[in-house]
Amino acid sequence: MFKRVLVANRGEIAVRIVRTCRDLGVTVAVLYEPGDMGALHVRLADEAYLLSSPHGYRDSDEILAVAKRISVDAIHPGYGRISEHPGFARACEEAGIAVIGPGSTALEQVLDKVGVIAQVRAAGITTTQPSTRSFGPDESDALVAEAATLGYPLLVKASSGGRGRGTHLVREPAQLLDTVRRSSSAAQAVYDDNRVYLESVTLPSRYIEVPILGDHHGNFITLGDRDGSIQHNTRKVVEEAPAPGLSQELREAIWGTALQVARMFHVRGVSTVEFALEQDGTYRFAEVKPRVQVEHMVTEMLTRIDIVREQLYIAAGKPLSYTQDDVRLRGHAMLCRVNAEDPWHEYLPSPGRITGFRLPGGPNVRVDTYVYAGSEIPVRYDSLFAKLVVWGATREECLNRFQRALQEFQVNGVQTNLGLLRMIASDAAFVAGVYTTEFSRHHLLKTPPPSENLRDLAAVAALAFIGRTRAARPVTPTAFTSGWHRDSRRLPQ
Amino acid sequence: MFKRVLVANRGEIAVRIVRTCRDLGVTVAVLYEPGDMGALHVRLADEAYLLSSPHGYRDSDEILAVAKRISVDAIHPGYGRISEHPGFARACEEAGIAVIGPGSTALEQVLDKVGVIAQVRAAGITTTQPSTRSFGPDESDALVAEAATLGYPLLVKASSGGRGRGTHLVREPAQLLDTVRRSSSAAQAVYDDNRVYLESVTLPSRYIEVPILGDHHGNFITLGDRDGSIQHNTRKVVEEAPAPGLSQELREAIWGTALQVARMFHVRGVSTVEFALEQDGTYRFAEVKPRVQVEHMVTEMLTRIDIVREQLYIAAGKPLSYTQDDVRLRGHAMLCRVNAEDPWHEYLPSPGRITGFRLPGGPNVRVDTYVYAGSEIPVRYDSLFAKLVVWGATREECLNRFQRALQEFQVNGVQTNLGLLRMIASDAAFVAGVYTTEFSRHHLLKTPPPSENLRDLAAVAALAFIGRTRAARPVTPTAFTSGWHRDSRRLPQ
Amino acid sequence: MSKLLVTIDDTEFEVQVSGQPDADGFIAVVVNGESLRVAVSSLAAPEQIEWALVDTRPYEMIVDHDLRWIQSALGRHSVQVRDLEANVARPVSGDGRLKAPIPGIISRVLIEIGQRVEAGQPVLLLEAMKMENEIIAPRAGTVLSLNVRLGQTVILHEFLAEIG
Amino acid sequence: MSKLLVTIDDTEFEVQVSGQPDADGFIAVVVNGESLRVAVSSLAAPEQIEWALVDTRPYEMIVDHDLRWIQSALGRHSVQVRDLEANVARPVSGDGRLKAPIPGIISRVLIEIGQRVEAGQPVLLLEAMKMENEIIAPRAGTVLSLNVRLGQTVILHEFLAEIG
Repeated sequence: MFKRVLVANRGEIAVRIVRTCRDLGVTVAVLYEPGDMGALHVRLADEAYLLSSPHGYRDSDEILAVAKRISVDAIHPGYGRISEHPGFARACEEAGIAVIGPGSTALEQVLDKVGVIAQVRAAGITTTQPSTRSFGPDESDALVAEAATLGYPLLVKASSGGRGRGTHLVREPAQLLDTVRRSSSAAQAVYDDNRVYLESVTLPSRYIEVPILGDHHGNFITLGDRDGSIQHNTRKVVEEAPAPGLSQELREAIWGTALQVARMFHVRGVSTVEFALEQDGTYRFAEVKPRVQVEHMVTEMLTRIDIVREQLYIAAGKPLSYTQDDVRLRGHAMLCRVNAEDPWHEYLPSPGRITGFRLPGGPNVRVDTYVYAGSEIPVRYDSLFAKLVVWGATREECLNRFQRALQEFQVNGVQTNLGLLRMIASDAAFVAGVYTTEFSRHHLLKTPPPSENLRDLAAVAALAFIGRTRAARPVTPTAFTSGWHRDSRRLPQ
Repeated sequence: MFKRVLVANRGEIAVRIVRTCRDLGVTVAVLYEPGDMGALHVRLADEAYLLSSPHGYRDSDEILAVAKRISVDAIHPGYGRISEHPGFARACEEAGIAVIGPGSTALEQVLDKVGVIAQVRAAGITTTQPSTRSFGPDESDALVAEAATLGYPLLVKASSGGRGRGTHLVREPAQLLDTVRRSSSAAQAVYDDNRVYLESVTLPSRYIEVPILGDHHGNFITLGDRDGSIQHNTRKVVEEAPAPGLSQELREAIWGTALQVARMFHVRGVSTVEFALEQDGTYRFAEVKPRVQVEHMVTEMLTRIDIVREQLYIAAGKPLSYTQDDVRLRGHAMLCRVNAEDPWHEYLPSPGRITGFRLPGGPNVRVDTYVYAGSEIPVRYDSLFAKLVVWGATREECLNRFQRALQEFQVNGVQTNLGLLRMIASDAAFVAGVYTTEFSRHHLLKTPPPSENLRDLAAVAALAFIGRTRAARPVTPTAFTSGWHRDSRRLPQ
Repeated sequence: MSKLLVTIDDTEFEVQVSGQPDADGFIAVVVNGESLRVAVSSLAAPEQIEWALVDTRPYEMIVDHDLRWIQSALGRHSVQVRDLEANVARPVSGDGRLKAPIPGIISRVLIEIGQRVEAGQPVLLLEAMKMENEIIAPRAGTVLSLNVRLGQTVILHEFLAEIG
Repeated sequence: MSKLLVTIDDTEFEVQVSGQPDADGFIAVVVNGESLRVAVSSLAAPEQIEWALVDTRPYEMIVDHDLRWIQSALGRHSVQVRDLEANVARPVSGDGRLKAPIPGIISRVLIEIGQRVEAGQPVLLLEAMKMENEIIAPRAGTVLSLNVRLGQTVILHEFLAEIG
């Protein structure tokens, strides 16, 4: 096994990897940008190195330079840009440093998403229908023509990169070019590649994911399936495993196809093969994500397997620790992303200091986070700051616990999406397990919550008003606290 | 099932019960003393009732009066005094309110600990050797004579109550009467009964516990075993399951005996049958604890069964949800009690405001607590404020995770035993799993920790000194901050 | 004693609050003629309220800094409070001051002092958490002041510019 | 610049600290002639220090309010610091002031003003977390003042009595 591993990331995924390294007794080094000195991944590491580059965590050259200088055996890039950077993977391989990932060749292949679909389709597997090629954002006429051929609705996706960033749904021709522009500029920012492609989509459908482990010795196993249909701007918000309501026959068919795809591209380590599942039971291969995902926590809760540990073992050349028969998929798990944002205000990001923080607890509840009371959610990074996952022997038990844990989770000082997550967890379609990617959060945000207790809230509001008036008077002239915030902002979607 | 349950306790066990009630969709009412208004069990409950009695949480009459007034179906007393109060249990039964517990008759029986041992012995089971009867604290001559007959070392135990409180080890005759006095006064304070009894003990030995579930229909199952040998003043500090190093044959023999005892006294609900295990493999029945315990979290981690839920189901008259074959004991779990106390200062209690609080996370780590950053650990109650438990597929994996989670757990504002717990988790005997009740923490506290980093700590101490000097100057005259605390206190043991 | 008109979502309540907490920590509040005993975790500022107890009913809650909403376990309720005695409603919009709606970094400045702007015209871009947020002019007028420059980090509610 | 003699457990270190944090947030510290770069989470008070970074080595830590010990992940180290320049060591014991070593409730008062006490004699019982803690006289003398009464709740470090 590795003796020394460098974590090339920050936030909760860096903390997550540090934890597993420590659990394994592996020396763990981390990186930090100047403003991130006291961040949790630094506090918990064995060694911490300052990144001097202005590109910070995104500077693959400096990351590799540090790795060479301090002689680590391996680099774990988590998810995000560095984890999907074939050039970086190849440079590490040439330097004799293992990169936790599928290997540079497989990475290059699966990142060419249009090419992957073509190959998978050539193997006789049903796939989603992509455009014939990728497009630059200025190829308006070609895009409009291609979209007309594919038909609407369709997805605009970044050609590079497997993250939700840059993926947008287009329902009507009028939205196409505006969406392409947004998608392309996000892709440019995240992947340094402004090309996009189009993909035909059938609505309603479901988004089914199959996590896979593969080693250097040709062994591949699945860890069940997940349902990731509930998304916001195509980023998954809530996820559950197993995907509800699938027949065992369909489930096993999907697993089989996923294994076939993973084997086809020799995707080592942990990966996810993702499918669109239509209402008639047709499942179409969509893409391969060749890295750890936020959503893997659901799988960890079902299997009790530490997936980051398996990544390290596999990268070190060990054969899989589990056969397919060893993997026991017990019970049900649900996960959500907790973000510093205000869903009632067009998802306005809300960085800032955490003044109050209380995690839910009890049996079969887990929260992974990089924040704590008194810590800061920085302005510069992603709004995801915690992942909540719960387990139950049955879906019903799991759902009740999910609802309870969400109610218990208290964060003060920044706005969060916890209020919305609570509503999703209580929504009739989610409770019944019959939702699709058309699951709408809009009605949740617009309808006032049911409450027999408005009278009580009025009493509390009155006390808050009096307290505020008292506190506010000495410091701020009234005129200064009024008016400005109404309609004074608009967000780019 | 019950529609409405009253929780008659506070702190982490009250929070724990509230969580399960919410998971089950049962309306949960709680009680609070005036100073406990914002306590977590109150914040998370559906209804909260102020206790006006000066005896607060210990006033069984007021608890029952509230229960009747608000018409609950059941009362969950957690652990502690109210849970071991046969008069309370009987009064509830007469009022038609279910009490989560073994039933008043079984409770009365098992609380007579000398009587229980006699009955168990009569059934042909090897037991510890108690004194022939209980004694008042003033029966000095009789106690000395009885102790001489039993031989030393021996335990002094409270006649009533199953908690660690009031239990003390006596190694030599000279210590006997002083220990009896302390034990008796603790027993008086906790159980309103100052009688004690003596029990012969073989050293070294181990303390093995078998958790049991039993229903109203005569079904009894075990949930494995635990090792509770590491104790402080006979309160368990660290616990693990399964007990390390037992042969499967011995393990199953102990389970069988435990079941036999539980059946003998018709102990419904969750209970624990406890044994002293000697080095030659002789195991002696010691006592029955007829209630949920702090240590049940270890069992929950192995079995993934919510034990509080099973308590409620059983009390509602349901048959057990599990057969013995359904219970899967997978992997290994370790637990510790995290207390607000200073082990380096004779376990001085340390109530106060929590200024910093960060829980460990990652896969298979669980913390149950009633505190959070900004909350108060009150002066009036027990020093236990959190329970940490971790799970691993093997003991080694579990141990590594236990060590890591302990290192990660950060509490500021009060003193805690976390530093000591980290040392226990790294102690050679614990790591090897070959410890007994003679496991000593004293050498851990006296030896300075190993460190190649003293130089670094010196640098930090220098900065702290400078910061302190700067900060202290304007507010406090130097003379005032010095000297007084040295040797100015001594603790009753 | 205070007399307030409190609107929660679309329901109006007349609320009277008298005096200080009693020995148990409750404050007497009368809502639409009904007497309630209310305790809250902080009487200082709305955003410090984390829980409340109304008679025997506990609430976990988050209250907006500007008291525009209250969030309980079930979701977010809009709030409006009017002091019936002061007879002064909360001032309505129309002010030309721009403050930062979130902390962030000024990634583009689209106006200069003295420039004429239309209502709704983008004036600044504020970057936070990998997203750009357009700040638009709340009214037509002239840029009277501009207090930030490109690349500057601003905190929540920081005064950015004024249009008058 | 400060020159200090720092003793950690039984090992002595000569420590020089110069100036303010640099642009990266590190302070230059020389320990036994060796240069280190040190960052700590708070420069205000010892008990606010939660982490430190020494060169590339991160530490989670808790530092005693009175700087008598530092606790790192591995355990608790005793600390003594002497300012070599001020040439004033930390005052040693001998003071007759009694302060509360923990918060608690005065459960027994065993002395009265003017009474003669011996060193080591119990003077007060302080109850906390269901345990009684005996407070004993740090020296022989006369009870000069007694600032608490039976049943009183005292906070940490509260002045209880003085023996002189």
